[in-house]
Formats: sequence, structure tokens, C-alpha cells
Amino acid sequence: MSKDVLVIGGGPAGLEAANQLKILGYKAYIVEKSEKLGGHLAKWDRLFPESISASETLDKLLKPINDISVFLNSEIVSVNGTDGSFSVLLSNNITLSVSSIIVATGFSLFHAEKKEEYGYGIYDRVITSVDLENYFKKHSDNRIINPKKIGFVHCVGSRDEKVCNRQCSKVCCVTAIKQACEVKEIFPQSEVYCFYMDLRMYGRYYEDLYLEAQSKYGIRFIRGRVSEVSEDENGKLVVKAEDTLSSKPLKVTLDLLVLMVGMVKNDDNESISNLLNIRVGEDGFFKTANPILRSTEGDSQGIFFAGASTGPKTLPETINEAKATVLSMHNYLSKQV
Amino acid sequence: MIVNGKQKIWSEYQKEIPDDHYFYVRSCIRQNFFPASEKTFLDIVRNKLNLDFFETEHHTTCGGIAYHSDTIPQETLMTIVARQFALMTESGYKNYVASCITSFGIYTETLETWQHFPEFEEKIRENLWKATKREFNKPEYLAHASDVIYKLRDKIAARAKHRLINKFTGEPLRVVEHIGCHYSKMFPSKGVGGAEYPYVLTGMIEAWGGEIIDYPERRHCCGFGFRQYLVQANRGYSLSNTHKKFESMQPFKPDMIITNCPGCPYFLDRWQYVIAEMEGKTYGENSQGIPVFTYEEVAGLVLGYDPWDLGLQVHQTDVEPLLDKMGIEYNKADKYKI
Amino acid sequence: MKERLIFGYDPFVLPFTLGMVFIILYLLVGTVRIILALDDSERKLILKSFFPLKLFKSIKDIILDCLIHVKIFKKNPLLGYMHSSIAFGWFMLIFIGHIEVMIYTPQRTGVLYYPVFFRYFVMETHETLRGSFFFFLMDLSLLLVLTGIGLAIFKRFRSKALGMRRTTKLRLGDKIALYSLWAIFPLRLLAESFTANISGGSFLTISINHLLNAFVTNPDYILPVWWAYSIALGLFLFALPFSRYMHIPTEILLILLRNAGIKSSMSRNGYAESEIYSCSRCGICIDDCPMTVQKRNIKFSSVYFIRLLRRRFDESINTADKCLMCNKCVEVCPVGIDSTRLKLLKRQEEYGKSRTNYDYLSTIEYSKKRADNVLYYAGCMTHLSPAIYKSLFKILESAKIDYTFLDSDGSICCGRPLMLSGNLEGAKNLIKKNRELIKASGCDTLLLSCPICYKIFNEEYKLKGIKVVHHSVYINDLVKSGKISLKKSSDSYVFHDPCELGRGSNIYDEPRELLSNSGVVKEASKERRESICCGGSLGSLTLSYNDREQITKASLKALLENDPDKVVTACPLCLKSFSPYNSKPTIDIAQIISEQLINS
Amino acid sequence: MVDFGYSLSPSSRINLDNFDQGRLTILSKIEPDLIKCIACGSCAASCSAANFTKINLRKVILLLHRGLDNEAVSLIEGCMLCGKCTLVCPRGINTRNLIRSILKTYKEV
Repeated sequence: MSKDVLVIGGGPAGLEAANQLKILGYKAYIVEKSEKLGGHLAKWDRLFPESISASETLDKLLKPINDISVFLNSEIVSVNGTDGSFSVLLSNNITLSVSSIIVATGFSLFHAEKKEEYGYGIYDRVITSVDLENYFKKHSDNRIINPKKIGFVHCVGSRDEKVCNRQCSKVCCVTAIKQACEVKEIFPQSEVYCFYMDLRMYGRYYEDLYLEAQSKYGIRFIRGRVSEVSEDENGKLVVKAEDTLSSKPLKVTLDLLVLMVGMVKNDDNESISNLLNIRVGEDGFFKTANPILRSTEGDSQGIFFAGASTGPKTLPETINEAKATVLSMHNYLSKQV
Repeated sequence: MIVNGKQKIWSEYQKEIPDDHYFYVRSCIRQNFFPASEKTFLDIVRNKLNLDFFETEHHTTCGGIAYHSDTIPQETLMTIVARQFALMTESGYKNYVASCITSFGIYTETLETWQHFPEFEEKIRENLWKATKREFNKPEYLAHASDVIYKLRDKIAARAKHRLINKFTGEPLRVVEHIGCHYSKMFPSKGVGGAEYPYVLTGMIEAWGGEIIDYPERRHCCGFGFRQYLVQANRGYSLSNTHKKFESMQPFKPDMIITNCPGCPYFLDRWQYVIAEMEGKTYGENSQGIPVFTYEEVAGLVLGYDPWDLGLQVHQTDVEPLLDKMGIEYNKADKYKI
Repeated sequence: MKERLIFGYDPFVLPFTLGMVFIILYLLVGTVRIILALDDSERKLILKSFFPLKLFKSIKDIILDCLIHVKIFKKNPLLGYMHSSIAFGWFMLIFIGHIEVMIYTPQRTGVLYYPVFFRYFVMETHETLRGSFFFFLMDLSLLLVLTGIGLAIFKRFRSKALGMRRTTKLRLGDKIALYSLWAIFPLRLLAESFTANISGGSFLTISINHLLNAFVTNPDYILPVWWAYSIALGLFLFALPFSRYMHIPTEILLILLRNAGIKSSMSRNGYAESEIYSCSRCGICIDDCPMTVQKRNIKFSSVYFIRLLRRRFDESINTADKCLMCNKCVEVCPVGIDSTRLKLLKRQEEYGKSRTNYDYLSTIEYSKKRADNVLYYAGCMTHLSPAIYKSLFKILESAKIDYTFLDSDGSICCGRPLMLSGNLEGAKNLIKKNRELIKASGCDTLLLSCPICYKIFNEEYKLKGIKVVHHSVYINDLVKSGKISLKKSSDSYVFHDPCELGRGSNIYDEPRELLSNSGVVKEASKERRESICCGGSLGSLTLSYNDREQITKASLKALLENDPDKVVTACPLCLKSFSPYNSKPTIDIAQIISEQLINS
Repeated sequence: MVDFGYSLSPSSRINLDNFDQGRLTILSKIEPDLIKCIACGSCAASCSAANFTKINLRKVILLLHRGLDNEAVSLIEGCMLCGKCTLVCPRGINTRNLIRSILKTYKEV
């Protein structure tokens, strides 16, 4: 019974899973399709709710990886065998024979261009939450020049059947509020508006962050989805929404608009599910064996899930799930002889 | 404004428009509003570009106005549409082109409905047979007349006598494009350039030398809105819509407006007069209005037709300022010839 | 006996005399100003008050309050002794001084300075019995005062010993007056001792005189000491109006006016002025103000409010708005200043004009069936704690008493909160409408479970022929008249006196009597008239949520002193304030009783 | 000016661009907790006067932040200052004094 395990995806879930595998004495292989490890975490500056540094967090995840074999810029081409012995062919022509596979492929960020009415990539001062995080890291972005009025649009590409994503991405509300506060730190004179449909402050300290956003930073909250964005003669952004709490249409001219892009399924989920002979749900994320009791297991033997590959999750949830995944995989393999 | 961003979107919304052999149907209200536009269209495609556009005096209204004014049910509407298709089939055409945006919308809506509810189509075929003993094939290609001009824009540009250039400054004319709501708002994939940033008119303007300006209320309805205009009690809303658009476009100092819908040019033109009378406010240079045109009229001007043959004298907002900018010769007296 | 100086004058009397003249004029002008600010009806009251009976009461009060200071004795004996020894002793000195003048030098009667410096001008042998008697009395009084002064000086440094945690800060005027006051009597002792061998003296002065003669033989030293004594007096008198010690003369006027039945009608003028000047800034109210659990809120206690008023500073409105109106400071004030009323008046002057209108009230009509004898009005707050009226109804039903629930589907507020906010005009609208509805019901008893409502229904509504009663009293009567019977539980309770019920309406015993039928009633460390506000009071307009929280906790601490099983109150607002912070259950009295009912 | 028997209908749209925050700033100084409102509506739901009037404090706070001062003030007409809303406010806003301060700041007598 081989102790080799394949981890698909080098994001937080994959890294944590690999670490746990190592601790339990397994040999983990990480296959990462991009050119570096870290996934979306690498794009972030600080993490909600206690604004812990993303890079430090990533370093901690990467540290134990050094002696684990990682294949970058590579994907799986074919998988043969089932039940505790798979031979996997990678795009770099390496073949691995492993006893089980952990799918930690995560999620993709919604392409803001698809919400054409918001004009991302068309209006100069419309950016995404990712662009903003990048600005927080690099402190430079030619679209952000001392803005006086800033808007945040929640649920861009989430809870929106028109762009084929019905799910809530879970993290955007609190991220928006985190970023709103951070932006206010940098531009204390600015007026900041959040356009939300619901504020889903479900996690520990999230509500506190919300309260701080109100009372300390004076962020203005407008309940209503932005309907359309356009440029006025000075290149400022004219934003329209309904202020649903007063049931009146509302218009405001802004210098910067931040789109909170949601978590969507990866385009290659379909092909991976075919290779591994597992299923994807209606939302395009992978289907688990049992959503409550076996949420880390795939419905074909030896296949496991960790992280956002089975739907939007926060980082702590992802890390915890990676641990749980390895444990249930360990239990599974111990039964095989 | 990042132009290649728009181009990216345009590239995603390209619809197939046949080059030739169309069954052409006119619009009810354009006959009265801008009668010369359809005449010009046919003259351009038939005589200037030698293409095959067939039309028959037997076609009727598409029923759109009645439908959108809630006076006839969808089933009746579809039967009328089916009859038009029957006429096309009988005269051996496969490409259907409508002069009216509302009709275009109605036809698209009908075809889409039939696609999702085939049983509905069957019922309509039945109705039509009972009523007229006619049968029909669905058109292979459905186009709006502005799609055709868009397709031919470069051919027209090649034959241009005038370009959309301000001869006094040498600058491109600043053009506001207004798309009829029923062109692509309901079915974005059915319009050139989609719903948010339609390209059909922009393409013509670019080809003919003008410069398109985008303004906050660009997407806004012209104000016709059927019942909004037709019922006098609501007419204030119709007017307010148009007013909102003009307030929003004024800072961009447009030289002209180009439209692809029967109602829009009418209301953008007439309401400017009403606002001037009611509020004493005008939106063009030296307290004149902003001239409003149909795309056929603009094409006509570019190809060197006589303004008065294009029926520009029936516009309520004077077009002379634009003609002067384009350097078009015209005889003042002829404006009032019968 | 004979005068040492025939012309009975020496320049050293000037400082005192001028001071005396100044203060007399000042007081006259002040009194006239106050009288003028009163309206005719009030002036009539004053005239009436000069009839013997009332006058006698006033004199009694003056003696008890201004000389003996009984109230302060109650607060703390030592503190009381300090005040009365100084006040009474000094009074005796002046009083006997005048008698001496009248007896020995009648021709000098009415000369301002004569009684004060009598010993300097008059030589008298103390051999005669009469003489020695007076000498003795004078020395005795002087000794009395000196002990008081001694205590006063001691209090400056250790106020706790005299039962005061916090005292007020002194300003320049106070300091001059205070130190000169301290100086006066030792100097008098010194001066009189110097002259004791010439003018005679008694056990105190004579003995010191012998002591002095031992090393001071030169009589030239005498005069400067008399000068010093006179200057001390002069300084004190001049500083008086600009110091807290102005209360000494003003309080007399205050008592006269109060006994005449006059109340303040403006926050600064008329009667209010006499109250303001009667404030000795003793600071007793500081410790008792619930807000002062937080040091930073000391500035909002009544003593400082009155000081702001006295100096006509605008900030006074902020303090007025902050106040909980729990009335505790009024209860403990030794001078009996109704500062709560002053704050209310201040609010009225600021917001008196109603900025909102109540026309909609006119459309409301009495929709219930004609009421049975008992009409119950829950009021706004009780609607947030339905357990209260549910329990009350259970009790009424068990007592077979029919009742009608006036505001079962929402109330028009009783008007008390609006009144407390200073909007008297607005409150009148609500009172008018509620009165209509109650009259329309045809009830003979109006039953209330909210002390806030109770107070205003009781005091402002003037419901002739209708008995207004708070449920704690009403239920107690039911028990006493045997209409309901209760089984005793093993629980122990502490009863929180709601401000509006206790200090506000003087109901302390009935609730306790009632509770004792169902369990053991334990004492709180502060209760009855000293009970600490729950912090929720509608009296305060601007007190923040967090400040209130601190008060609630302090109040609870006092209640839980003797570790009761349950905290019982009789006010929906107190209930709401305590519940979140109370480690023990907080329960309305009606609920307690309803659980102990024996159903016959 | 000609009368055509119809006229421009006033827009109901909130335009945050021309919103003078002067008085709101004053108000926020008096009651800083104002901005802590989460629009839960407890105040409006518990209001005694709401049985008889259009009072809705939740909406008042909102409208003040949208610059619709008159409409806002009209929605506290007839408040009896009973203080129920203060008791139920989950964010601990001193609504009672807030109402008083709004009337004072926005309604001259």
C-alpha cells in the first residue's frame, strides 16, 4: 500500500494538506497549474478580521513545504486505476502512482468585465477588490489618485443568476468593510460608500469590524445593488442604485469604484471531475459524498477535497478543512491493506 | 474611457448579417414621422449598392404598439408576426429585415419564445392557417435595417461625398448615438455590440469620420414608452425622460444625435422644442437645439443626398447648423417646397 | 464700670464697620431684587406668612437649620457639631454682645461696631456676679466657636472623617472668606485676652492674659491685635458675597420664602436666586449623585450646576440635560434646595416652545366598552414588559375584580417623559387627551404599574373622583383586605425603590409590606430615600448608554449588599435597566405576588 | 411659457452630489452614535406614537444621510419622547435625545 498522495492545487488548502500529510508520514506531491504556490492568498495584503499580514501567513504555510515535491506549471492529463492506487500522468510527462488524491483546486475570481454595466476595463476609475489589495501592497496604481469619494460594490458576480453564479461568496462583505476602513486610513478626507444587498457579518469579530467601520471610519452604507455606472464629462463615475431602505433611486458621482469580485468555480472543474470520476454540483463546484457527514470526501473511493474546491470558504475554514481532509484520508488508507 | 475595453466587448457581440437578398418590412409610425428615411434606405441599398431588397404592400403592422400598449394579447401578436413570415416565405426570401426597432424586438421575442415553447409555435401555425390558410418558415436571419447599414458602412464611406467632420475646425463631429430600447436590451446577443455598449450606430459614425461621445444617461430610454406618451396624464413622464437625457448630454457639447428607432428621433426632436417652449431651455450652441437624425438620414447626408429630399424639413429642431458644419450646400427656399 | 475711651471710637473699627455696612447694603439690594422678581400672588403669600403661627414655624426652622443644623447632624454628628458650634457660638457672641451694650452703655446701642469690640471700649470689673456671668458666657461661646473652627480646619485636610468622600473645590472668593473666618476667632481670643487685665474676662481670656503678661508686658501690642481682628472681620464681610459663605445670611430669607409656600418659577431669578445663594457648596450632593460613580461626571452634580447658574453661565443647560432627576440631591441637601426643579425650569426655558405638534391626538377616541370600576393603564414602558400586566391581571382575576385595559393596543404616553424633557406645552396635549379617555371610561380607580405614569397622573391630571393608585399599593390593599391570599416562599428579596415611586411619590412601606407576605425582605446598603437610581431614568436626556451602565451596576451593588435571592422592583424601566447586568433575577413585584397566589 | 397640459414631473431620485451635510455634521456632534444605526427598525416598530402617526426614526436617520431633511423631519412629527425606542435600540443609540436634537437642529421655531 503506497504512502504517496497527490495534492492538486498549491493554494492554502493544498499547502496545509501537504504539511499535514508530511506530519503523518505520507509522501505528498503538489501539482500546481500556475507558476507559483500560494494561490489567491499571494495576491492579498492583509486578512480580515484582525488584519493579519497575508504574506506572513503564506510564509508560515510554505515553510514546511521545502522538502515536498512540487510540480509548477503542470496539470493532470490522465488518471488510471481506482480504490487506493492511481497512476496519474502530468502535463510534464511525469507519471505518479499514488494511493489517493486530494482535490484542493480552490476557486477562481469572478471576471468583473462580465458585469458590463459596471464598466470594469472600460471606465478608468473602476477597479476590483484584487486591484485594491495590490495597491495596498505596492502603494501605486495610476487609477487611484487621491480619490475624494469612493464606492464599494458588494456581490459582484455573486448572488447573480445573470452571470450564472447564484451562490454567496461569503467573504466579500467583510472584505469590503476591511478594505473600506483601510482605504479610509490612507485617504482620511474621503467619503466612502458601501453598496450592499445584505451585510453578512456572520463570523467572529466581523460585526465588530462593521461597527468600527461605522463609528470610527464613518463609512456610509447604502442598501441596494448598483445598476449601472457611467462616466461624466470629467471622467468621474456616475453610479446609480436604488436606496432600497428609502425605496428611492439614488445617484452619486465617485472618483473610484471598487468591485468586490466573488468566488466562482474553476473552468477546469468539469474536466477534472471527468478525470477523477467525481461530480460537480449545479454551481460548478465539486460535489461531496455527503454535505454534512463526509464533506471532505469525493463520491469515488480515494478522492478527497480540501478548501474552496467544494464552494466558497474563508481562509480559517479552508485551513481547518485541509486538516480534516488529511485525517479522513488517513482513516481511509489505514483501512486499505 | 478605455476604448479597447469596449472593443473587447464588441468583439464578443458580433451577429451574423447576410450581405444580400432581404425581405424588407416597413414601420407603421416612421411612415408618418420620417417618411423619407425608409425611402432613402431602399434607394441606398437598391440603387447605390445594387442589392436585392424585396418588399410587399401586403405586410401590415407587427402589432407591437398594440401589444406594448396592452391592447392585444401575445397570441394575437404572434399570429400577425406569423403572417409577415408567411409573406416572406411566399416571396421566397430567408432573410428578414425590419425597419422598426419595436418590430425587430417583437420578431426576436417571438422567435425566442417559439424556440423555448415549440407547442406555442404549433398553436400559432394553427391560428394562422385557420385565419388565412397560410403557412410559413421562420426566417433564417433576422436583421434590423440599422444592422444592414452597419454592415454596409464601409461601402457607404467609400462613396462618401461628405464626412462627419466639422469643416470650420477640422475636428470630427461630436455625435450622440441613441439605440432603441427594443434593439438589444431584451436580447443582448441579438444586437451588434450587445446591450450595454451597442456598436451598431457607433460603427457607422466611426466609419464616416465622426466621434462618438458616451454620457451618463446614454442607456436611458428616449421617453416614448408607449403608454407613457400615448396617455396624456403620463406624458409628463415621457417628457421628463427626454429632459433627463439632454441635461446629461449637454456638458459634452454634441453636434448631433443619431438614432435607430422610430420613436426615439421623434421624441428627442419634438421634446427639445417642447422643453424650449415650456422651460425656455435649449441644449445646442447659440440657443438652438441639437439636430436629431435617423441613421438613414445620416447615411443619406454622407452620400450627398439633398437634405430636403431626405425630409429633414419635417424635423422640429433645425438641422441647418449641422449641415453648415458638414459643409453641405442647400437651398433655403427648397426647405418649404411641397 | 466705665468706658476707657470717652468718645467710644478708634480707627481700628473701620475695616469691620465698612465691611458691615457693605454687606448690609448688599443684602438689602439682593432681598429687594428677589422680592421684585416675585409675582403678586407670591408677594401676597409672603404677607400671609407673617401671621404668628407661620412666623413661629419659620423662626423654629431658622433656629434648627441655621443655628443648630439638625439636618447635618443626621448626616454626620461630627459634621453637624462643626456647623452648629460655629453658627450657634457666633450667634451667641453677637447676641450677648448686644445685651452687654444695652445694659452697660445704653447710649451706644445701635453703634455697629460697639458690641463687637465691647471689651476694647468698656472696662468692667468681673467681680460683680452679673459681670462674671457675662464674661463666662462670652468665653464659653468663644470656646464653642473655636472648637468648631478647629474641626473645620481639620475637615479641610481629612473630610472623610466627617463623613464626606468628596468636597467642592474652593475659588478665590471662598478662600479669602474661609481663611479670614478661620482667623477671626483666634484673633478675637487674642485681642480680648490682651485687654482682659483692663476690661476683664473669664476662664479663657483671663488665663491666657496671665500667660501673655508673662512675656508681653508692653501694652502697645494691644492695638495691633484689635486691628488684626477687625481686619479679619472686614475681609470676611467683603468676601462674603463672592463666596459660598453667602449661604449664612441668605438661608434665612430662603426659609422665610419657602415657609410662605413659594416655589421657583424661573431657573435663575426670584425664589431661585435665594436658593442659589443659599447653596453653601458643602458638596454633600456630590457623593449622593448617581452619576458621580464616574469621576469625570462629578462636574454634573447639583452643587456645580447651581454654581453655573449663580454665575449665569450657559453650560448650565448641559448639566440640566444630563441630570437623571432622581431627586436624591434634593433629599440630602441640608439647605433644602430643590435643584431638580431648577434643572427642569432650565430645560423649559431652553425647549419650552414645542417644536412638534400633537394635532393627531384629537382624532383618537375612547373605543373600549364602558369601564368597570378599575381602569388599568399600562403606559409605554410596561408594554415592553408584558409579564408585569399579565401577572397583575392574574392577581385581579383571583381577587374577582373586573378591570378594563385602557391601552391594550398601544398608549398615548402619559406626558411625564415630555415634561421631563422640558416640553411642558407638549405634555399638556397628552395630559388633556388621556384625561378625556379616562373620564370617558367612567372608572373610579385608575390602576398603574409604572411609577413614571403614576407620578404625573397623581400630580398633574387632577382626576376628580378617580383614585389614582400604583399597583404595588393596590395589591398590598388586596392582601390586607383579604381579597387575595398568598403562600410564603423561602425566597429573600431586596426591594429597589424606583425614583418616581419613592422620592417621587413617597411610597416606601407598602411594597415592602406586600413583599413580606411572600418572603423575607432584605435591606440594601442604600434604600428608601437614599435608593440609587437604576440608571435608566427618563429624566436624563443626554446621558450616554455607557454612563447609564455604570450607574446601573453601582445601584445593583447596593441592592445585592445582603445577598438577596431576587431583586424586586415596581417599575418597568428599572426592570429593563437591571435585568441585563443583574446576576440575580430581577422581577416586578406583581410577578412575585402572582406566583404566590393561593387560588380559593 | 407655453402650457401643453402636461409638464416635467419632479424626479424622486436621491442625488448625493448636491447634499449639503452642514446640519448633519452639527447633529453628529450632538449625537455621534447616530451613524451606528443598522436600520433594524426596532425603533419604528416599538414607537408608541406610530399607532397614530407616520413616525419612523429608522427612516429619519436614513433620510438625513440622504439629504432629504424635510421629509425626514416630517417623520418625527408628534413624537411623545416616551423613550421606548431608546430601550429597544440594539446599538445603544440615545434615540430620545437624537429626536430632540433633530427637531432643534432642523426645525427653527
